[in-house]
Amino acid sequence: MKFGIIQFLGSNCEADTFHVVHNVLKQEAVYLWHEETDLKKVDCVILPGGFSHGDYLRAGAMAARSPIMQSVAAFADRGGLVLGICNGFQILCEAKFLPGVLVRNKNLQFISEDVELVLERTDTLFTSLYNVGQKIRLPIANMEGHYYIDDAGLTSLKKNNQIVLRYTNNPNGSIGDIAGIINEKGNVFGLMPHPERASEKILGNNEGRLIFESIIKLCRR
Amino acid sequence: MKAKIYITLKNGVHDPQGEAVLGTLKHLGFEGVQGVRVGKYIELNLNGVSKEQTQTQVRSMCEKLLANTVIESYSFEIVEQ
Amino acid sequence: MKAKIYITLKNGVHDPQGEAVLGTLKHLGFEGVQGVRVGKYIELNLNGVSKEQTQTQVRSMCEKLLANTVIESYSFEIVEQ
Amino acid sequence: MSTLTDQEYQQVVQALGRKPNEVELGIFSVMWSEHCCYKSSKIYLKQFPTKSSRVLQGPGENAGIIDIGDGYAIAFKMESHNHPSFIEPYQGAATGVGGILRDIFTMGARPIASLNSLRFGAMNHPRTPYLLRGVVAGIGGYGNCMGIPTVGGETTFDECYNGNILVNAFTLGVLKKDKIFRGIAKGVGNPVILVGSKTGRDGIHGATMASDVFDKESESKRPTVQVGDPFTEKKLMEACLEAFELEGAIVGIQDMGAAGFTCSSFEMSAKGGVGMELMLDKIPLRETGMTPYEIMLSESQERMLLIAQKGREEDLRKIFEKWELEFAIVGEVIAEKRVKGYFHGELAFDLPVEPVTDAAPVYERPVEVPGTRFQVPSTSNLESRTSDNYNDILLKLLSSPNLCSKEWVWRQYDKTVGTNTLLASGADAAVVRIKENGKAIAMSVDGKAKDCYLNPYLGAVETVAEAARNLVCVGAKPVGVSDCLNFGNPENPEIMWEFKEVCRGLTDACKKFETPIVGGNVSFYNETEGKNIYPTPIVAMVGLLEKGVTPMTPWWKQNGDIIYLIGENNDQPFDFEQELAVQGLCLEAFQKGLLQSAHDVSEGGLAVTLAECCFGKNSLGATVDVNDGLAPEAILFGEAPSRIVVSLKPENEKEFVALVKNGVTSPTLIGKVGGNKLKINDWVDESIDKLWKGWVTALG
Ligand SMILES: Nc1ncnc2c1ncn2[C@@H]1O[C@H](COP(=O)(O)OP(=O)(O)O)[C@@H](O)[C@H]1O
Ligand SMILES: [Mg+2]
Repeated sequence: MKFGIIQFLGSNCEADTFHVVHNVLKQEAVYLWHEETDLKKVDCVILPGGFSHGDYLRAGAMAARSPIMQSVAAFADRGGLVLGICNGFQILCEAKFLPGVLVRNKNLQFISEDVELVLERTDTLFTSLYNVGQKIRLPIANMEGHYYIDDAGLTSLKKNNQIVLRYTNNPNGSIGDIAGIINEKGNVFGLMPHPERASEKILGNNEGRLIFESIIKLCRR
Repeated sequence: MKAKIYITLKNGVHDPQGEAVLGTLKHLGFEGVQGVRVGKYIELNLNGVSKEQTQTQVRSMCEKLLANTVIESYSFEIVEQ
Repeated sequence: MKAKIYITLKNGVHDPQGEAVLGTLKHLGFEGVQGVRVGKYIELNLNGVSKEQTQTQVRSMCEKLLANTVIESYSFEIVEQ
Repeated sequence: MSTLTDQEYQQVVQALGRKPNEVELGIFSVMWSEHCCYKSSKIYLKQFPTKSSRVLQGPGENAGIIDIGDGYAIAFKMESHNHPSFIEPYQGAATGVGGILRDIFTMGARPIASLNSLRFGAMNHPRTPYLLRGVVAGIGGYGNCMGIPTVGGETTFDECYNGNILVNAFTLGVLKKDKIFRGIAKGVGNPVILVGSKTGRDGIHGATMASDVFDKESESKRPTVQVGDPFTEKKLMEACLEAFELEGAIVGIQDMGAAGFTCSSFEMSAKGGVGMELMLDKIPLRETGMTPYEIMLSESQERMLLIAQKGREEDLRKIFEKWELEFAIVGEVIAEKRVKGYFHGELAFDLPVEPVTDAAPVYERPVEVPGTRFQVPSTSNLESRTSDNYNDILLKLLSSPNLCSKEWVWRQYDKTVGTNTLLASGADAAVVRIKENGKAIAMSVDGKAKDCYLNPYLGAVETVAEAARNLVCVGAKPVGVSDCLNFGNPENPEIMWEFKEVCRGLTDACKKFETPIVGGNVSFYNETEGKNIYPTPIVAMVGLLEKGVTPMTPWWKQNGDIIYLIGENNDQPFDFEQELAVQGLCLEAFQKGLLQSAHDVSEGGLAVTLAECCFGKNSLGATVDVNDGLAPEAILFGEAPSRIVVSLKPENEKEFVALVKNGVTSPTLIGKVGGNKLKINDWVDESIDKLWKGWVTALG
């Protein structure tokens, strides 16, 4: 299976993500430069964490307007898998691949800690190896992790069953305790926690690894 | 030419920064403050030809990048220099 | 009463945000933009008695909290509602 | 503006054989400032041990470098950013982090971890909360954005810092040992290239400000505050690291920190025994109307000066432009040992290199032993007992600003980016793995200012000992040191005496611990309105863990484990042999796999240490019995050095005890892990939950 990891200016988790899919999970991985439009025939595009364009103006705003995002849009339209982690999730919202927006944490501070999450859905392409209701711990590290959507939007997210991950102990004010959502079609997933930082035993936690393995399993079939 | 752009959160959108500022202002003894909303103020220098053309341009910049219209509204003025 | 407060970086103070926004605007094809400065726009609702009194109050809020006067300047208007 | 003394000015005139013009005088002023030329400290820093079989680069470069085997090395350094952080805490701290990161990646290393050491005024001083919030947010703001984890540090409060906080930032990076880059200019005709940000008016006179005391007039002398731009620095870092891969393209490189273009151009020329011809008009400027003086002295951040191999300019340009950075060829290397600057076709300055750099003044300033400072109460005759409710005293200590949990601080630092963090804030030392060779690096920053004030020599020795002990507690072998020496006004003979004594202490201790000092920084003039800070040397020590070794943590692991104290509760002065024996025993026991936990006893004494051991995820308690004839206060709260609390499985006890050699130290069995309370003799008996709450909620 071939992963494409986008490098926006200011991304800083691309190497971590590359390390997990390539060195730990032994998959093919390539970097995709933000100004290119060729997705190099990858099976899954990952928008990594970081501070694209410094998160100046709004988190993810400037990266969402990068040339490569047009190719990613076409790829997603064709049903291609797109995973946005942290800043990647913010970019997916800014680019309107996913509804809502991520705003400043309620306490106005950067929050770096492990959080407990509950899996709301395991019938998605990204979470099939977990169990419904399973609780996992993953690190978060962000300033704008507070998910916001208006009432109508929230109702529709719920109706369409788009909420995949929730915080059990909301750290940042996210509406509906939302930590990760999927698009209606089910091929674009964004989450604030960092599964790539929790994919190796030596780091004290590998509960995030099943996200990548779910994707890989899918492609094997 | 100069554009002065004001970006504010839409009504109803929660503004944690504004709330924190309100809290601190009260704490500092400014009792009369009732509500605070924190937005952005952006100044652009442009070498536009006409005011109208510049207006169209600036609107397009706001729509495409400067504001996230899911939660923000914007307004602007163009000043000839 | 309502106060509209504009907070900008002082002249000469580097504005990385403005520079980054400028870069992206150019990438998006807005060639005419020459300079961008990003500041804050704060709206306050106050139940002030007189305009003068409110003015004094708002100035004091800017000095004490709203602006970081080491690197920022501010200006404001009071609008009676 | 010149900060040269009359005598220094005469020296300049003599060296040049004429009066300097305004730009030249500006150049001399910054290059001969304390901050840049170390004129008051040089003679003492010379004594430091700087070599070992592992040292690849000692002091004198942007960072020190130590060999970690398998063809890899680590580069690390600590720097102060005290004065700017006091003026504008967020930007001051942020640009401090930016500066130290540049120091590491100019050497060719990729930064993988940062730490910081912070000193604020008294908690109840009106400016303290503002400064604390700003500094912490600034450190996080810069490091988080760069994607370099901040994995440890220290934060303490004392009224001596009310008018002069300390912000010391440390970064460590990894590089191939045969790919070290240095700040050197070589090769006549090679182009001099400025990359990164544009040059603005920010920070002019920053270096001279750092060499001046604060007073009421400082306000007006303030240089334009530098605003950090971590986004540009991130791009600059990636571009430099990519450029280093172009075989032979970069001859030398140096970051532009204090004294900006002046410092980098003169220092690089001096190191290479060459000169430079600079075209100041070619420098990309942020503002219009800048003069040669302003251009040469600007401290605009996120810039680098590099010397390329002639012919490779376009290869390099491609990389920097891909990362959307400025790339300007601003001059070339010349054989004549002079730096010349042209502006609008005219010669703006023309100075011989040597007088500006190597001939900078060196002073042996007068020293004077101060009279009695305050007396430390001896633990054997404690009289002023205010309460014998030790539960309350312990709780009070645990929730005091200096001993409480600093989680409020490190929650704001990204600790896990990079996927290398094995141990972050909360443990005795931070540990990151080196993906390249499977080993791991432990790091600790420590300062003991009060001890240094009371006895600068011993205080410095104990600072080094504590740093080493922290590393040993996580299972690492100490291999090197970087330091930041924060002192008051060196023109005050008592301060100079403190400095001299501290340097003597650091020298002796680093020799004993075999941890060469490979880099560091001196910050003098930490004086506000006549009040000097305590002498505050901060030691950043780095240690090595072998392949595949999991670091030790301070927390109890399992009910029924037994607790040993290595070292003694006593009121004896510090003793090197005892310290080395304690550390040696702990490390050996760890390496043999005998330990479940290890935690050093430092501020707050044994009771605080034991409580901290209970604050692991599983909040296990302990029952402890200590009978060594001392008063309860001395046993519970005494701060005798050279002690480590360890826990082990009962079945390992025999082997552990058998490790003791030559009787310098014999560990004492003091208790057992279990329950949800901490009990010490019949003095302390309190629930872990209550102690933990007091400890964890005190700050923030
Ligand atoms: N400014 C800071 N940044 C990051 N971590 C910090 C900071 N201040 C304190 N810490 C962390 O809090 C813990 C306790 O600090 P400290 O009491 O100074 O440790 P020790 O006494 O073992 O040297 C350490 O793990 C340290 O890394
Ligand atoms: Mg310790």
